[in-house]
Amino acid sequence: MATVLSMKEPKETKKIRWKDLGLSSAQLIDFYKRMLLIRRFEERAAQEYGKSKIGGFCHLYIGQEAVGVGAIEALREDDYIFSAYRDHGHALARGMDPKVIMAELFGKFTGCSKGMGGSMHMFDASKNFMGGYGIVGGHIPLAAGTAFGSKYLGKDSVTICFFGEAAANQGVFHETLNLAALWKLPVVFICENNRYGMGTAVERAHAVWDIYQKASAYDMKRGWFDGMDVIESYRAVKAAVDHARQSNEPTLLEARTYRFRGHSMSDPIHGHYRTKEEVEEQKKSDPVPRFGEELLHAGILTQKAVDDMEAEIKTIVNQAVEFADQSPEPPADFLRENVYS
Amino acid sequence: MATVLSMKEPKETKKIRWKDLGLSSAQLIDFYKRMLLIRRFEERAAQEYGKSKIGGFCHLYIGQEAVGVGAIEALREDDYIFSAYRDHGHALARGMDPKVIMAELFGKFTGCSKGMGGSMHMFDASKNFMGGYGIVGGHIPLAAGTAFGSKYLGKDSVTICFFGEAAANQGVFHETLNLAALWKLPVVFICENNRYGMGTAVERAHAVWDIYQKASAYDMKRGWFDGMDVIESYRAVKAAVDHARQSNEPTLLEARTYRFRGHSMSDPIHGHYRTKEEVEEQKKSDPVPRFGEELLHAGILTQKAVDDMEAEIKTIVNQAVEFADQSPEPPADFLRENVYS
Amino acid sequence: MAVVAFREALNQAMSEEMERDPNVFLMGEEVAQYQGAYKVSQGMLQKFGEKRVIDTPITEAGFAGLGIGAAMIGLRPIVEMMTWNFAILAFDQLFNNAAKVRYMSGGQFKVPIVVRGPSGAAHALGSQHSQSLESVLAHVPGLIVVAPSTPADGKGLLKSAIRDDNPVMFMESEMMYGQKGEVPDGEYIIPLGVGDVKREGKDVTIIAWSKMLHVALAAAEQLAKEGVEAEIIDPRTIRPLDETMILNSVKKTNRCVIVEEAWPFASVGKEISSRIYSKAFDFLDAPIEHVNGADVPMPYAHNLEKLMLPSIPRVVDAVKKVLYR
Amino acid sequence: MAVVAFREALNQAMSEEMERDPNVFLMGEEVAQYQGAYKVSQGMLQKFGEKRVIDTPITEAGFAGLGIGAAMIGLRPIVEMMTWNFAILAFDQLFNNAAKVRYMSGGQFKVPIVVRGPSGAAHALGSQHSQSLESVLAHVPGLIVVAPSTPADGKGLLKSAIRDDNPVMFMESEMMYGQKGEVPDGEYIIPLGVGDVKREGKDVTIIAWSKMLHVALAAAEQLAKEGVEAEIIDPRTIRPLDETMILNSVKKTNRCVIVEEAWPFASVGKEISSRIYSKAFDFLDAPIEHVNGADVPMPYAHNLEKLMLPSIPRVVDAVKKVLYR
Ligand SMILES: Cc1ncc(C[n+]2csc(CCOP(=O)(O)OP(=O)(O)O)c2C)c(N)n1
Ligand SMILES: Cc1ncc(C[n+]2csc(CCOP(=O)(O)OP(=O)(O)O)c2C)c(N)n1
Ligand SMILES: [Mg+2]
Ligand SMILES: [Mg+2]
Repeated sequence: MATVLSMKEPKETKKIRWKDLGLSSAQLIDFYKRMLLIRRFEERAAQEYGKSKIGGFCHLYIGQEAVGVGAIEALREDDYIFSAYRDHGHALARGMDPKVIMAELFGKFTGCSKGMGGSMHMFDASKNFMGGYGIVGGHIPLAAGTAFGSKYLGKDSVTICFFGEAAANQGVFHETLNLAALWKLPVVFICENNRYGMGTAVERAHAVWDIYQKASAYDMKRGWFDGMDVIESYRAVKAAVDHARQSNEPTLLEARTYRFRGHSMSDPIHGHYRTKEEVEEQKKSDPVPRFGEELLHAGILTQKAVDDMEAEIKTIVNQAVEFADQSPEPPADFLRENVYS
Repeated sequence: MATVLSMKEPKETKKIRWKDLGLSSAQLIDFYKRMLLIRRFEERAAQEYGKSKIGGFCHLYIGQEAVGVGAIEALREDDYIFSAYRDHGHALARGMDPKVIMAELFGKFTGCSKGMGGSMHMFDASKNFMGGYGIVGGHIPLAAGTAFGSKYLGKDSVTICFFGEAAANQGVFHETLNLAALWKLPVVFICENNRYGMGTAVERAHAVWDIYQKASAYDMKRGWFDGMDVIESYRAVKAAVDHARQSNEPTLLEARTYRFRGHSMSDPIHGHYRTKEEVEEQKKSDPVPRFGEELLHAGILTQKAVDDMEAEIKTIVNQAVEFADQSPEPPADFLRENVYS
Repeated sequence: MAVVAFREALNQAMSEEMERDPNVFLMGEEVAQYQGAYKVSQGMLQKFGEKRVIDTPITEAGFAGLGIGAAMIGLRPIVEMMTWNFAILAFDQLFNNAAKVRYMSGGQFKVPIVVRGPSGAAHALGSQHSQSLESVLAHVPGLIVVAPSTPADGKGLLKSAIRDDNPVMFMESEMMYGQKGEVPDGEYIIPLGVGDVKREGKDVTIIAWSKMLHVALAAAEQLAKEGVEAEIIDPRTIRPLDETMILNSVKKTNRCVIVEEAWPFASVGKEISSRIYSKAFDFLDAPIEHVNGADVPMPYAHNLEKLMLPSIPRVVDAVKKVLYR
Repeated sequence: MAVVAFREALNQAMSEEMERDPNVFLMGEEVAQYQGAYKVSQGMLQKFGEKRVIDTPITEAGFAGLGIGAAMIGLRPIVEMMTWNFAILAFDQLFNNAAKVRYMSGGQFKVPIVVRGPSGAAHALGSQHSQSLESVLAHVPGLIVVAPSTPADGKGLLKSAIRDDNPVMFMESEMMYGQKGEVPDGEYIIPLGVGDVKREGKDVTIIAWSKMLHVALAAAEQLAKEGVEAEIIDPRTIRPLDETMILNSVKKTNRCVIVEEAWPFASVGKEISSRIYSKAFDFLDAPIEHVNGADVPMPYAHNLEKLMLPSIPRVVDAVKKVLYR
């Protein structure tokens, strides 16, 4: 999108590319690599889930990689990130070790939450990765809390908070946006609108179609961007984050994206609520090959480099699985640790 | 206001009076009389509270009479009304017997809720007066529920729901507006913006000043009106109610009003949060004398009629107190009635 | 008698009641087009149409409150919570409106609503998705709480719940939806507040409900091999509690173990044990044993999750303890 | 020792801790400009400024959650709930975030938040404003629950609560804010989880906390006149519970009455009686008696409200019952 504050149509925004963003080739390649890592990691997670190595709910980020990568690349190390249950991609984008993420999925003591959180609850204090949360919308006020904390402590860290479009119906979203706008908190709310909350299409759950317009009720800056385009994601989030850092003002951003898989592993890719054709059509905008091709055409990536990258990532993911497999479960007495009351 | 849907400035709306509304002189007099009844009833309630005849919280409606009377006069008998804890005025406007309202305040078995509800929880099933509620915002979804029910049952009853402007920050307000707009429910949300939620001024709690604009997040019809003017109140609510009846579409209306007393009986009229001067200034727009004078000037009321009315109301209120005083408390075994589990 | 899965028994209950009474309708997340997150409402949209089988946005407080309002004017909503964990968001609506409107209106308005959905742990769902909150709900006067353990009980009790004029909190289990059992043909009703002896025995009373009933039954099988005959009683309705059945059994066996998935502090089990102690004080030959979920949030790791939950060996051990074996 | 009112003792605790630690701040409805709905925070805005004494909009879930997030990065928020009845709106934040973040993050993030406010009935506030919800909160592992009965305990415990790294739910009472008592001068701390014997006696143990402690004390006075010496113990912290103190007293007196304002079903009192029965089974000479709020929503009518609440005569009767008098 053109700027965080305007509300342009997607066609216009498409034309602007990375030139004006001061991104180096190395950074652009890194964007691509991170997206690819997420894609391959998630594909492997699906396989391991099939083998019952991973239990419970497992919500894959496939299709939405450009949102998380673009957004998180716009942050500093001391910024805070909150995610919901679809959090593997955000954790990987933040640079958390794929090993500890896979180990968490496997419920191992070496996992990023020591095996206590699982797929939906990845935490990494050392990276200000404030966690994944399972109650739809429930983490949104926490993000206002770290933003409040930064301001209180006189730091200029910004918080970003990811959530799905369905979460924007929850009451606490509304309460939090009001607080953030009223108190001028440095937080960027990133609504990943993948068009469905489980099996419910946006228009069947929301009285407005433009989710970002919900911020109008709080006089809050707002905008949307093409969430299938990592550059647009970076651009929009960077502008909002910079603005938050400078002025302490929050923004609501809507990332228009799509989930290629089912809602969670137990859910079919298409079914009662969307057609196979729709999913196939959407796959034409797959953010990973789309950006890869763009970099190829621009001469920033070569096919050889891509192949090497695939091989490297394959190794990384293999090693992650191996690590997870070989790691121990938490010891029995850890059951009663970390709850003091 | 000019129409429910436009957002004109107060000055413009002032010029339009009752001529175009098809109100008879008798109706106009009735508007006045009801406002006066509420005023005198509330003044007396304050006195009785002082004598400890009334316990607990007691939130007076003094200053806001024009909102309740105008709004409720716009309804049919089969329409539904929800109120919050500042509910005596709404109950009186609905034509509930002052006797049963006073008896409820006194905690007597003859009260409209059999003495079980008290000041904050007045109910009258026979008048579709669906109750007063004490959790700020908590009753708002119930109003969507009766509206849903009317539609489900194929009836054309409309529901109106009163709440304070502070309630519009609560999450459930947002959830309900979305549901009402999405499902096209015949409900009119009437936010009585008396500028304070307890001791907190609107601008200290709300990121937007125009409360009615919160409906923009749900693409809902909306508007504001001068809540110190019973005709404007009637006009705005009538338009919204008629619209809801015909099209099943909800509206959010903001009534701009003022509370002349403290938040509740235990709260001073002015103090840390507002000045005596401010209150005195606001009293210049007192809706009761203001409308009375207008009717006098228009020759619809005479001074004699007003004096008679005052006398009549005095008797009514006296009788209400007498009735309440002489009524019995609920019998001891009523403690365990009406809770079956 | 047909053998049907638990979800199908619940579906029958809802469908039959909807056929019987046009004022009954079903509302919740994914109940309609998606056919139910756990397929309890499968086929109901097709049968009853959009007017009566309604998908909601993810706004638990909003649609629970909407259901309460609708119930106040005579509709009989069934509100599905995708799980009871999410219903916490609607607790204000349940505690302050559903449970109190009838009382504080002096009896003028009733709230015949059923709020239902799965409760407790499924498998590896972690801390926020694995809670058994029946004691929290049962603490509140005005609410009825039901937690059936078999398809037949599920059907019979859900039908009663839908017909009841009070708000009924109906707690199912993801892990039991596929479980099959015989369900009597035709109209089948079980009154609220009446428990059931699921296994007769003379040596010890084991009290359990919902998923834990099956843990108790399995433990009883094992104990039988060791010559211990456990009587297993299922209150089915948590509130009001069938105290008579409980006391009768304990007076017969003189020993008691209570198995519940919930956390131990101020749990339903403690309510039950406290009542037994006070009303059958002289009949007890040993202190009552409680087998509960561990007093911690649910861990994700498989090994710890297993440790957290009541298990057959833990129940067997508890029985042996009350038998001083 | 100075004699101060309860609200002043709480104010001292907060003010002293705010002076000690710049990361402590107070947030809630009307705490700042209005000086507190019940004047507990009187003067604090003037003393600490707008940055640290913060008025919130009426959005309990929102600001509770905001406090939790702030606590995760090292702040120590005190969140005032105007009353605990309104905190139900924030239960999802308290149950699912405050209580679980530490556990599900494997210990990486702590949530040192205090949520405090008045609980229980005041006078004629009706059904929605008169609830004692400590058993609901104490059911949830991860939360600490405190309910002091005297100004000194209030101060000492609140200071501990603010320093504790766990979320502490601190339950006060509108009716006690004006009550005066001696509070030791200087730094005064009472550890969480340690109860207190408020009156020594040998004939019967009465367990009570918060407002009910005073009902128990008054009943003991009356009983003393009849030659019955009641020992009155106040757990002060509900969770973790000072079981040792409770058991020691009951082992001495062999008789026990538990007085609580809350509804009876699955209450804290039932937790306590169930523990006493199971751990001091052989010491009890009579079944434990419970005196609770009646199992109904709070009625408005004055006469019924009085009937609903535990009273001195009801406690006296219960004591006589356990003494078989
Ligand atoms: C309060 C609550 N209600 C329901 C659920 C069950 N649930 C989990 S994810 C989900 C859909 C959320 O959709 P959205 O916010 O759009 O995020 P997406 O899954 O598309 O990323 C639902 C209904 C939940 N976890 N929490
Ligand atoms: C959920 C909840 N939080 C706090 C309160 C305490 N309280 C009662 S009324 C009130 C102010 C509400 O203001 P507003 O909605 O503007 O209505 P008004 O009193 O001005 O009519 C507050 C804070 C409550 N009753 N419920
Ligand atoms: Mg979505
Ligand atoms: Mg107001």
